[in-house]
Amino acid sequence: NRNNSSSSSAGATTNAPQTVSIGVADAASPYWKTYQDLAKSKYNVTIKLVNFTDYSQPNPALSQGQTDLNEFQHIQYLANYNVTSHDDLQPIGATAVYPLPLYSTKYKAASSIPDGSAVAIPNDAVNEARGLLVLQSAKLITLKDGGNAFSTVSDIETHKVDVTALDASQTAGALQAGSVAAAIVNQNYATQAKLAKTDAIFKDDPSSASAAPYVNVFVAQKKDITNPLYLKLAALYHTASVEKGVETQNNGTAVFRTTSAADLQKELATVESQAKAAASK
Amino acid sequence: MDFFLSNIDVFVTAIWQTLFMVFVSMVVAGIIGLALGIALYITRPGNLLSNRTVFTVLNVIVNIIRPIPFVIFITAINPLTTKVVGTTIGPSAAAFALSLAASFAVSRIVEQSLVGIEPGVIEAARAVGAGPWRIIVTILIPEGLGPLILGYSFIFVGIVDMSAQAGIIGGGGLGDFAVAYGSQRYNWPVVYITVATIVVLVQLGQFLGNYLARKALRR
Amino acid sequence: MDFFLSNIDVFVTAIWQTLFMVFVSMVVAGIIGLALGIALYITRPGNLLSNRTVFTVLNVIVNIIRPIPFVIFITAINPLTTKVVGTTIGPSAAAFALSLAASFAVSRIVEQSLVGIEPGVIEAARAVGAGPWRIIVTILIPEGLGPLILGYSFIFVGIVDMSAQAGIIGGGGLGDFAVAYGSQRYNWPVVYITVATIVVLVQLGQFLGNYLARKALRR
Amino acid sequence: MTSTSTAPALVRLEHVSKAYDTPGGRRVAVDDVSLEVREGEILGVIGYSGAGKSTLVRLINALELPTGGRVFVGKDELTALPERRLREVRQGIGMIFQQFNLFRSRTVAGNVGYPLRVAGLGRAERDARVAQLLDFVGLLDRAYSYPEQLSGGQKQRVGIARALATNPRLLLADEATSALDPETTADVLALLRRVNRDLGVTVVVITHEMDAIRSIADRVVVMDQGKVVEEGEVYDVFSKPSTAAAARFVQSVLQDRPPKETIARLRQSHEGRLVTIQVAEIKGFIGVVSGVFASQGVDTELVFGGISEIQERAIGALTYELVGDDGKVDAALTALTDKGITWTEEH
Amino acid sequence: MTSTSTAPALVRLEHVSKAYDTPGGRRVAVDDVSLEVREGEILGVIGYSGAGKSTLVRLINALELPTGGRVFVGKDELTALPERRLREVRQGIGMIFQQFNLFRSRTVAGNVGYPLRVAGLGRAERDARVAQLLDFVGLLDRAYSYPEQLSGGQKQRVGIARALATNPRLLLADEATSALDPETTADVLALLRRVNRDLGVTVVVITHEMDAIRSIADRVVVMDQGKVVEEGEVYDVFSKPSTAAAARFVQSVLQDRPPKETIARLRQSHEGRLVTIQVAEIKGFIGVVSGVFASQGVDTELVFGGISEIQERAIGALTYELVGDDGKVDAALTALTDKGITWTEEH
Ligand SMILES: Nc1ncnc2c1ncn2[C@@H]1O[C@H](COP(=O)(O)OP(=O)(O)OP(=O)(O)O)[C@@H](O)[C@H]1O
Ligand SMILES: Nc1ncnc2c1ncn2[C@@H]1O[C@H](COP(=O)(O)OP(=O)(O)OP(=O)(O)O)[C@@H](O)[C@H]1O
Ligand SMILES: [Mg+2]
Ligand SMILES: [Mg+2]
Repeated sequence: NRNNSSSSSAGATTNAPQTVSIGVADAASPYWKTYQDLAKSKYNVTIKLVNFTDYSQPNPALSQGQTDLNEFQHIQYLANYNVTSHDDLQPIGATAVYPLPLYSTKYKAASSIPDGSAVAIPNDAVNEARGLLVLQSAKLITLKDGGNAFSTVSDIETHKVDVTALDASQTAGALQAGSVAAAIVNQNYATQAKLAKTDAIFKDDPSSASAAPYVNVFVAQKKDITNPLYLKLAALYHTASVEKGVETQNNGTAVFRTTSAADLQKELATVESQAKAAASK
Repeated sequence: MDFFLSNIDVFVTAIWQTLFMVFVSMVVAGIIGLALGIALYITRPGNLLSNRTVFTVLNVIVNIIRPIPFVIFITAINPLTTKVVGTTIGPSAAAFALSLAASFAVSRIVEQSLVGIEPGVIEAARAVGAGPWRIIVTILIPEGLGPLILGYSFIFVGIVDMSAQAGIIGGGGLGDFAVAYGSQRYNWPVVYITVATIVVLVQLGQFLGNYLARKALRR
Repeated sequence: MDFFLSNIDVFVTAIWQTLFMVFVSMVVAGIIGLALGIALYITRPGNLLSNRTVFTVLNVIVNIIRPIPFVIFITAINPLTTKVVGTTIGPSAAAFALSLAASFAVSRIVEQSLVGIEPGVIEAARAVGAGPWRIIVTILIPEGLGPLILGYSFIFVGIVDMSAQAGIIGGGGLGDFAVAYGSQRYNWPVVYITVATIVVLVQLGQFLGNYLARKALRR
Repeated sequence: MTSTSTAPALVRLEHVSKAYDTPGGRRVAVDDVSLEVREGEILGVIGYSGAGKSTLVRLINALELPTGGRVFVGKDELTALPERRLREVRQGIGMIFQQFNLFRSRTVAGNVGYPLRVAGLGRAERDARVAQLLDFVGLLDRAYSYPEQLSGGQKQRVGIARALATNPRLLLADEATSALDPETTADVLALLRRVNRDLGVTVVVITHEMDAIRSIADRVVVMDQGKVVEEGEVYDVFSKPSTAAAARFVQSVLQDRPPKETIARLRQSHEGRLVTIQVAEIKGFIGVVSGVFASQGVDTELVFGGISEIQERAIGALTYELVGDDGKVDAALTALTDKGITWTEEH
Repeated sequence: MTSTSTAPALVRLEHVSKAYDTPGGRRVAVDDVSLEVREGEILGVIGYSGAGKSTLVRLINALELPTGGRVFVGKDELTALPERRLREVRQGIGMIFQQFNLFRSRTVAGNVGYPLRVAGLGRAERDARVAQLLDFVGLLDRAYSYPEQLSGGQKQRVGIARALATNPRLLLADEATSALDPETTADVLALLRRVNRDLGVTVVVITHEMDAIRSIADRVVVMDQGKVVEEGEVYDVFSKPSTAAAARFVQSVLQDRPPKETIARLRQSHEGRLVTIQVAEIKGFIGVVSGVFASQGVDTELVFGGISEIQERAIGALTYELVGDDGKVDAALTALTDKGITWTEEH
């Protein structure tokens, strides 16, 4: 793997066969197949996907050069990682922003959810704070100091509903089993759980500026931010066939972003300084 | 550290959740697993109520359920969980899932503990006219008590370990806390403190187990 | 179903990954766990090389490591994994982590299997001048073989189950496949097929174990 | 005692066989045995190691099911009863195991009290009975010891107390005194005799200690290679064993015949002919014998042998040195034979 | 045999004690025992159940460490040796366990071959020796059976073969024949005698079968409540036991004194006085006795008793019915006493 990594960074100019490994958390999504085929035919690059079920793993693996790139997180998560682990991974390409909707099969609006009902949110660091912010916008809870990208359930100040954090893949199931009145469901799970689009009763606005930290990105080691092959591979994501796959996956809710690498890196720096400030508070 | 302190209430709750889940599972799985394990043991060919059919069926059932990954198991039993607990999320639901899953593991441990019992003592009990039920309660369990207690200590640790996966369905607990507030946030002090707490909990359990086993084995 | 068929190559790879991880872990953990379990057994107060200090130290170590949630354990041993396997991700790294984690579980199972051995036979071996090492190899293991084999079958299932968590570090395998391609996608046919495959694998292992145990116990 | 000879059978075995399938082939432990144990008798079972004695008694309480034949206890055909009926039958049968089979998880008192619990006795009654039994076997002070803290003989005594606990009507004693010193053995045998006489308990004793048979059994069964080769009143079997196996057993207990080496040694200090005379039930037997020799002018000296009692009848053999003219000695011996007295000359 | 009386000690116990701590308090199993086992002798150990016999022999091969005192085997002080040196010593000691302690995971052949493996013998040699031993104990056809497929006596024979396997120089036999029929017992005892005589193996036999002591032991030690209460040449202990415990043991084997019930019965058929005369080592003993009575005109009839041999010397007691004038009888008895003959009148 280490060898692959160095050879790929060196030989970006030629069409000699190469292997690039990408750490992901959703290797099962069909669009990755499309992506792999494309990389092969266009650049003669074999994409090796390394699927991690735990978010804590892909960044260290990338940092140690065990993968060449990864694509599973948004800037917000990356910033948190860099700060807490004293690392310096960098985004090299944007993919999309996924709205994080609140679903309910029983109630038509957030306001009609009865007091004291149970609401599920994802429990992983990537989605928990964001889910809480969504609930706050929906006026179901308020967070200490208005909340931030690092809020946890213990930062809930007042609440109209009882919030339970579950594995991201379980919130849809909990909703369908009737265990909760409403649930924050990541779009990919919502699609797979066949939740109706109309059941999304509230979501944050993916196109707003406040959504900037939630742009998902391809991430590389700092030394690779100019690697042309990696940049090409990041761009490859926005091929129509891949985007179509992603849309199917997310029921058409993904908002694609093509923010430049430099802008992404700037955004990262901003969020990182916020994170440092939050941590030292 | 600050982060840990600011979440100390969650941590305390997590301790209670773990204690709750582990306690419930130990009791429920302890009983169901004991029954199932004894059934496996006595129906084993050549034993007290040897019955190849029942043995094979039980054996296959245990073998089907045990290897199902816990994440999937939890989801698969959702309908049952709803019926029994009323909800599929939270510590109670997690305790239910844990109890069921652990029952099958316990059954194997029980079976294994009983297998070493000298057939002669069972014969002595049969000779005085004791029925299978009485033999189970008054002979099998006491005679296998040493290994049984060590086996339950083993399962205790296993359940604590499994309870770390309770977070999947919002069961909380220390394991989930260590992951959600610790490793996923790359916050190692939280991980250390939490793991240390788990370890202390387990040590207490295991020491109790060892102590009881020593009493039972009288050495 | 189409989805499954289109990912059949991943599925086949997953089978191999599981077989690889389980095989490696069974061998490695089997050996390390056996050694550790025997050490626990013989140093237990009153036994062959009874030594309270060594026993307590081993006991505490095992108790510290066993309850660490696997997610955290995997991360914590990363430096070691890098040294030994050269990488911290993928099936080899997962197999390494599994092997280590399982070793501690195996040690308890081994200890528990040996505890039931009649002290008289160990005495008979001592009486002919056999040393501790020889007694371990020629008496303890053969005399405890029945429970040991059942214990290893138990651990086999446990390792298969644990290997489902290999996905944490990109280790793949059937468990990960069932979750990533199945339950997380609410694709139940994939879950069924995969779990069925796991079950078949486990049944084969357990049947082998039962068969061997029956041979060892002669009943 | 003779009353038992006409008593109805409490246990009846009809063509019973028990074979074990082993990797090395089928091994017949009990081979077509038909046998009765009469109500109220003490039946001794003897035979070489591996003859099938333990297997035989295990068939009587159905711990083992025969591979052929039928077993009756009282009116019940065990071989036709379902397991739960068997349990009732077993409650009326006490068993002392050759290997003791004590419950390791129970104290001495717990072991002895177990059959009482199974029989449903209340705590107080149980404790009283246990104390009484432990007192009898001399282990009252060990009531709270565990089996592994006992000596071999102590374990055996616990097994005895346990078997007697419920006052069974049939007692199967498999080598019940093998680990006991002579005095304790005598006590246990006396107890068996007593429960037999006073409570009418039928007893089957397996033993290789012929002394035990001699002192308490009414009838004896000799087993060899799974078969019953001889069966009869103890006195008859002892005085006139009809099979080689029985003869050797009898010899071991009476020890009235000098072994070869003894004869060789006797020869060195005694010049006369050495003749062993079997003790017969003749009034004034020794007087008769002495008279015969005296009338022929043969000098006698008793050099070996003994007289003891079986079922209250004298039995034994005496070895005499006969000094005198060869013709006279022969004449005297012929005279003995005429009187129905058996003798053998030691060469 | 007498040569052993001056032979050096192979085993020496100096004020050895062994106590067990039990929840019920400290229990002294062996209590300040000082004892020697001489090179080349057969030492019998007798005593009641629980007297401490098994514990004593377990101290000799250091399976148990004494709580007080010192144990020597040869030149080695076991109580001061490290475990690995103990192992070497143990290789020279064979032990037959009271409870057999067979390896359940090994076949009969595997059990017997185990000490040979430990001793480092090669496969071929081992197989040959195992076959030879199994042949001796009559279990050649059971070589591939497992312990649980054997009868009690068969198990014991496996234990015997295992203990003899390595031709140890010291053999500790804890109730080695308790589960054996008389013939097998005799064979085993003869074998012990043979290894003792031919190979110079020193043997310690614990047994409650006094017959075994009588037929093979040179010296005997009597234990009672953890203490050695009597020790001496077998003939001496048998003919003049000095403690009550020893006397009861001796009685059990010689059975030359009629028990009370027998006397009661004898009274019914015999009108004369009943006197038991102890056999003494007097040339023509019986002749002397007869002569005394004849000279007083007292008629005698032998009614009970026996003469047997211990260490090649006659021993026993004879019960006579004495018919005649009371004065004459008394005179005759006084005459016997004068000649150093011991007698007791049965009342
Ligand atoms: N582990 C133990 N704990 C407590 N007491 C014990 C232990 N082992 C033996 N004893 C006691 O020590 C005494 C001596 O036991 P030992 O086995 O030496 O007797 P023994 O003379 O061999 O008797 P037996 O003829 O019945 O075999 C007995 O009273 C026994 O109960
Ligand atoms: N489970 C078994 N499998 C195979 N053979 C067996 C089994 N149990 C007993 N036997 C054999 O059956 C025969 C009779 O055994 P049993 O125990 O009845 O003998 P026994 O007369 O009681 O001998 P002992 O006096 O030595 O106790 C023996 O040869 C024994 O080896
Ligand atoms: Mg037997
Ligand atoms: Mg003993």
